[in-house]
Amino acid sequence: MSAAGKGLWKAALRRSTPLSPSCSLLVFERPAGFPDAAPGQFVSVRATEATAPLLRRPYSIMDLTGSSLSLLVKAVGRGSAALCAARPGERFDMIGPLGGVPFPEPGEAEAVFVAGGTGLAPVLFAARAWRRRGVAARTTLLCGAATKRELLGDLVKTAFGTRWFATLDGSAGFRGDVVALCRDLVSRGRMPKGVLYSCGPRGMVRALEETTGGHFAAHYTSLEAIMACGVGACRGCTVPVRSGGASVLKAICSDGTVFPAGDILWEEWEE
Amino acid sequence: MSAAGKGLWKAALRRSTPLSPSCSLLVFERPAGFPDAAPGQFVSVRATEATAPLLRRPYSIMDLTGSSLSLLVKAVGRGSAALCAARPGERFDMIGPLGGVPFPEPGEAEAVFVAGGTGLAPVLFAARAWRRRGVAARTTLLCGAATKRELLGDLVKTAFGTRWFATLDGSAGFRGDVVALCRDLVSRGRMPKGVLYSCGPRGMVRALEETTGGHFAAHYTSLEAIMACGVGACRGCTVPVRSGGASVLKAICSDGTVFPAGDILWEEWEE
Amino acid sequence: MKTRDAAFSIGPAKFRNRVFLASGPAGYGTEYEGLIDLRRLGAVVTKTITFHPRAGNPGRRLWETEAGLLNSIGLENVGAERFFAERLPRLVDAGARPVVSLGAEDWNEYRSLLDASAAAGVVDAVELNLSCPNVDRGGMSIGGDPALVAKYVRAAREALPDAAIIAKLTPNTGDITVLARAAAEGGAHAVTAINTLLGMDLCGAGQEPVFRRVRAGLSGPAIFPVALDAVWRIVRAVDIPVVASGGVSSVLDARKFLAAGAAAVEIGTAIFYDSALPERIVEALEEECGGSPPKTKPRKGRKR
Amino acid sequence: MKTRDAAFSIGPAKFRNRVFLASGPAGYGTEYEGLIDLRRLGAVVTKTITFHPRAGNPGRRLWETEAGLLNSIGLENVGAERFFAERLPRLVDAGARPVVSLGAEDWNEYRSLLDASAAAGVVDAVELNLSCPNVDRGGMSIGGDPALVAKYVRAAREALPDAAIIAKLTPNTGDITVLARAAAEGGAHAVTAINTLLGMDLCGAGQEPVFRRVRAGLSGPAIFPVALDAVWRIVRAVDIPVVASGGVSSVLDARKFLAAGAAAVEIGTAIFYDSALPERIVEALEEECGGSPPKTKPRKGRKR
Ligand SMILES: Cc1cc2nc3c(=O)[nH]c(=O)nc-3n(C[C@H](O)[C@H](O)[C@H](O)COP(=O)(O)OP(=O)(O)OC[C@H]3O[C@@H](n4cnc5c(N)ncnc54)[C@H](O)[C@@H]3O)c2cc1C
Ligand SMILES: Cc1cc2nc3c(=O)[nH]c(=O)nc-3n(C[C@H](O)[C@H](O)[C@H](O)COP(=O)(O)OP(=O)(O)OC[C@H]3O[C@@H](n4cnc5c(N)ncnc54)[C@H](O)[C@@H]3O)c2cc1C
Ligand SMILES: Cc1cc2nc3c(=O)[nH]c(=O)nc-3n(C[C@H](O)[C@H](O)[C@H](O)COP(=O)(O)O)c2cc1C
Ligand SMILES: Cc1cc2nc3c(=O)[nH]c(=O)nc-3n(C[C@H](O)[C@H](O)[C@H](O)COP(=O)(O)O)c2cc1C
Ligand code: FES
Ligand code: FES
Repeated sequence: MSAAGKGLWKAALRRSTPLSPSCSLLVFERPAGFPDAAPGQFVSVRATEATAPLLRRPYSIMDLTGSSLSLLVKAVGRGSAALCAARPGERFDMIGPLGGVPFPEPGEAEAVFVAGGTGLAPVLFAARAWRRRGVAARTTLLCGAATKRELLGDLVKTAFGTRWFATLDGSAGFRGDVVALCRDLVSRGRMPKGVLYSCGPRGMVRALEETTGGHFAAHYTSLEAIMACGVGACRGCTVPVRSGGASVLKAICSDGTVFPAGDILWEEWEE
Repeated sequence: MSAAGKGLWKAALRRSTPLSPSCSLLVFERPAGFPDAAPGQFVSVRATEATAPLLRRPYSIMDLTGSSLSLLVKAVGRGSAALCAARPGERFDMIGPLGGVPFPEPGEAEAVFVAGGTGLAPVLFAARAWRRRGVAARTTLLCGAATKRELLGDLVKTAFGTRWFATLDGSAGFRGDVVALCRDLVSRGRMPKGVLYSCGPRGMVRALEETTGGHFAAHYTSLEAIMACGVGACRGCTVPVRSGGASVLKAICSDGTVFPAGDILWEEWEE
Repeated sequence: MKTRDAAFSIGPAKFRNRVFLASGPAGYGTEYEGLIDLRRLGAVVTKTITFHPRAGNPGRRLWETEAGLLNSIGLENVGAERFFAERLPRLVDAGARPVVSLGAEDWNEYRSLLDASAAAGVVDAVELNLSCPNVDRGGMSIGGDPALVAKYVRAAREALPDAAIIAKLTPNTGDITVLARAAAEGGAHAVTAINTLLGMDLCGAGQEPVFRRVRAGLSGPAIFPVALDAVWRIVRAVDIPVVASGGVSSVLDARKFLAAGAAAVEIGTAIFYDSALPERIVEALEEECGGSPPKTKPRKGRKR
Repeated sequence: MKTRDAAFSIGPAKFRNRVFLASGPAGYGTEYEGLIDLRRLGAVVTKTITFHPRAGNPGRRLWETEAGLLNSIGLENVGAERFFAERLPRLVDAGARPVVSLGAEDWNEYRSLLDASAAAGVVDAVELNLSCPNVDRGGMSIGGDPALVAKYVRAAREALPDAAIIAKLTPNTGDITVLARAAAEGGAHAVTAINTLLGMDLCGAGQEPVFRRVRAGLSGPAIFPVALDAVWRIVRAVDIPVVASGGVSSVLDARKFLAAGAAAVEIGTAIFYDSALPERIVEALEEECGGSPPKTKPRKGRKR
């Protein structure tokens, strides 16, 4: 799938809902003409008109309906803080939908989603979009956060068949990270063998692939990196992946964001 | 008078009142410990926490009571626009009171004030402060703006004995600028011979001095320039003034803001 | 109020107008389909190509600074063969007017690249990237030496006798006008100023260098005053046109470069956050004076 | 958690801590009474003085750019006589630890200034401003030539044998480590890097240069990556301490300079908008490790 159809938009914020101490759900009016998008695609938003922060900020599409475009934004720095502080009615300049390779559909297999933090956004979009289209009848979500307060439990109430939670401090669900939870479920025989879809911090995805990748029919992950252009031009967001016998640098923004987790050359991929 | 007593403050905005399409009256809580100030002194406000605009923005004190500090801010660029858009409760970092030489009191003479645009701020402070202290029994204000809508008539209703207005388009008062108005009043014998206090654009003050300076016992003007330190350290805000026979560079922020208008070497002073 | 035509020439090459996309941020141009109408622009300077394909630098490649961007891409590119076979035709098909940016690690690679460019038969304007800070050899080491600048330019003139040869200069030098003069003496039809400034940053708990190569290239609004100074002085030092690059982030910035005497303005980093800017500048210039720079003569200073 | 003393030395001079005010923005120091507690700082580097008083440049002197500040003050100063008679004593009375910045247009003026400094009898640390971009002679032209840098440093060592001699270097050169090496060879106890970058701007309807001298010096957050790069490389090129200057606008920036290997950090432009920053940095460093830089050894790159 190509990124054809991407454009430059002004999107008005319809509502902003704090979901946790650091995360907000931002629902924008879907701009007239904004194309349909697939799970794993993203938009890149200009958080302020100022020159610092300078670049747009990329956010996975968490949902796209006929009238709305939803993002899940965690305030980690100036750009995301500005977005989280925005008030309804404010209009943001964004480009999208970006991303050349979305999550492939699971076909007949069960879809297992593993999300760390705001990695929930593309995963939630996949579950919702596929349910709407009648694919992925059976879905399992593993969702992790540092603490119960950070866990976005309310957001995932309806979209998944089975839900497992993990918190680092054990304040809700499994005590540990989402990788340990996954390992635990696999070892206890409670994990279906379907297709794994993941999104989260690099270390999480790598550990997930290395410790439980073999259990699944396939493991697709949506990657993140600091981005400038978002369209494959600047070559700023590359990840080394196996291609044939060789190591090839792919642009996460346009050759991804989704890659088979087994193809990623983690050792070579430094932060 | 020295700038002793200046300090760094956090001042909370109490209310912001738009007075004209571009001007707002900003009333801050007077920070605890903020020293008394004299007309012509100013504060320098950090308009945003961002690095662009980088510098503080200097504003003449328009009034200072036991509990409040008022500024008259015209939105001309990023800094002033941010100040005018601020909401009650927001706290601003400011230094002050700055300025080593305020308007000298008129003694027995009548005080004639000429203000262009936001040059009204120090002039209004002088009229109010002196009235409160029982000096300057007789005051005249000449106040000019581009149009009637820009004229801050409501603000000056009470502080002055006599008031004259000028607008460039003639939509209120005298048609023309405040210098032409002053010349007109002088030529028609309707201008008292007291001490002239002015503040406004450079061209205005210069023309005022050159065309009507001779009429007055003295002419003091509060000057403006782009400033960095505001305390006389960086030497960024100098104005050439006559001192004895020589031309000397004075720092507007610390050797002023008030200078005898007749001492200023306008030819040498480029913008 | 289109008073005269926006079109102009650099050497033998004609351009629709004076607004170019800078080499690098624009990639091979067509990536911006849907965001930038390339047909509206004076030129698209393509990502610097080398004779052999290059993978670019490992590790992090982008980092924001205050009003600036550090990059350490390291000239990742598809190489001359694929560029001329696939990318350039696609760009031309999209209606863009290309300027081909050429780079090399050493003299031999450079000669091969010039030969390949000549063989491609379609190159009528090149920008010689003598100034990339992000590769080990070549780039900066060539670009900082006036004699080498002249030599590289001369070779390009010979290999591509019908093409406009534009030499892109580095600001990481004591006096950039020395390099501009060398380029002019080598026969350049124009110079581009400036490429990125050298800079670096640290990050993380361990305060490690952000980039594996430590140093990277600084672009964006932060460097605009430095670029304007370079353009102003080069315009007053040489008789060939100057293409301005560095920190343009508004129509006003573009106007300043033209007022300083630049023949054209390149937009780089700004397209990342304001992809509509190049077309806004085109429109603003068209409204004014057909995109031609003001007619004031270059002067040495403000008052004489 | 004060683990060890913040105090350190440069040559014969001792400093309370590693946070200095940069020359220029700080004036003669005492102007900041009520805003900055000078007694808390490692040093106040005073506004560069020349032997004769200087009026500085006519016309506009300050101009903001994106995250930066252009200045064309032109070394306005009261001259050596009044400085040593009035300003320096006042600064010492205020409890500050001065470093005296010296500048000159030519060799003769420089010799006179060194003699006056020696005669004053109180100068135990000087910073040689070999790099001011805002004067016609001297400054940059001296500072860009390694041989002159060494010569000027040597003369200062001889004239002020008991004082710490710190040479302040210009970034407007191809390779600043060449200048640093020259300073070290001349006997400098330390170097300061960097002074302002050269830049300019245009303004007004006529797009006239903002400054009469057209070029001015760029400071502020915009130049931080360039300064950090200079400091990083000089630390790895010479064995004498490096005092960092350029764009510090946060505690984190100061930490980065120290992590890069700087012995001390100067705060310049930031005191204009955040006068509490120098003391915040002092406190932050005290809390951590007594203000000493991290103990990591300088390395060439990130990974070896
Ligand atoms: C394709 C894609 C999809 C994303 N989807 C989401 C999402 O749905 N929800 C969400 O909250 N965030 C998402 N992110 C991450 C988000 O873009 C960053 O958190 C944001 O740009 C940070 O901007 P800031 O100005 O707040 O922080 P900054 O001050 O710029 O940075 C804060 C910290 O985050 C790091 N950082 C900044 N940008 C990135 C990045 N793109 N990747 C990794 N680290 C970064 C910085 O190095 C720094 O350590 C996504 C990123 C990508 C590339
Ligand atoms: C002592 C003093 C007292 C002042 N009192 C008032 C006041 O009471 N009310 C008020 O509205 N303004 C006052 N000003 C002017 C005010 O400081 C500027 O309008 C403000 O700094 C502009 O900031 P900005 O970011 O909005 O505009 P910018 O975008 O920085 O500038 C907009 C335009 O104004 C010019 N400019 C910026 N700062 C100054 C300055 N200080 N002097 C002259 N021109 C400048 C710029 O060159 C530019 O052309 C005063 C200035 C000084 C020095
Ligand atoms: C990500 C990136 C990649 C770049 N790649 C190149 C390049 O391949 N060749 C080149 O000549 N310049 C390259 N540059 C420099 C730009 O063309 C431009 O000269 C510089 O960024 C300054 O302009 P700007 O501030 O408008 O970006 C690159 C710049 C960036 C930001
Ligand atoms: C207004 C101003 C005046 C300056 N005057 C001097 C000076 O007299 N001598 C000097 O060595 N540096 C001078 N500098 C340079 C600063 O000391 C400092 O090296 C430079 O500004 C970079 O640091 P910063 O970004 O922290 O300001 C001046 C800088 C500014 C902004
Ligand atoms: S962000 Fe430019 S190639 Fe991906
Ligand atoms: S603003 Fe620094 S001396 Fe006046």
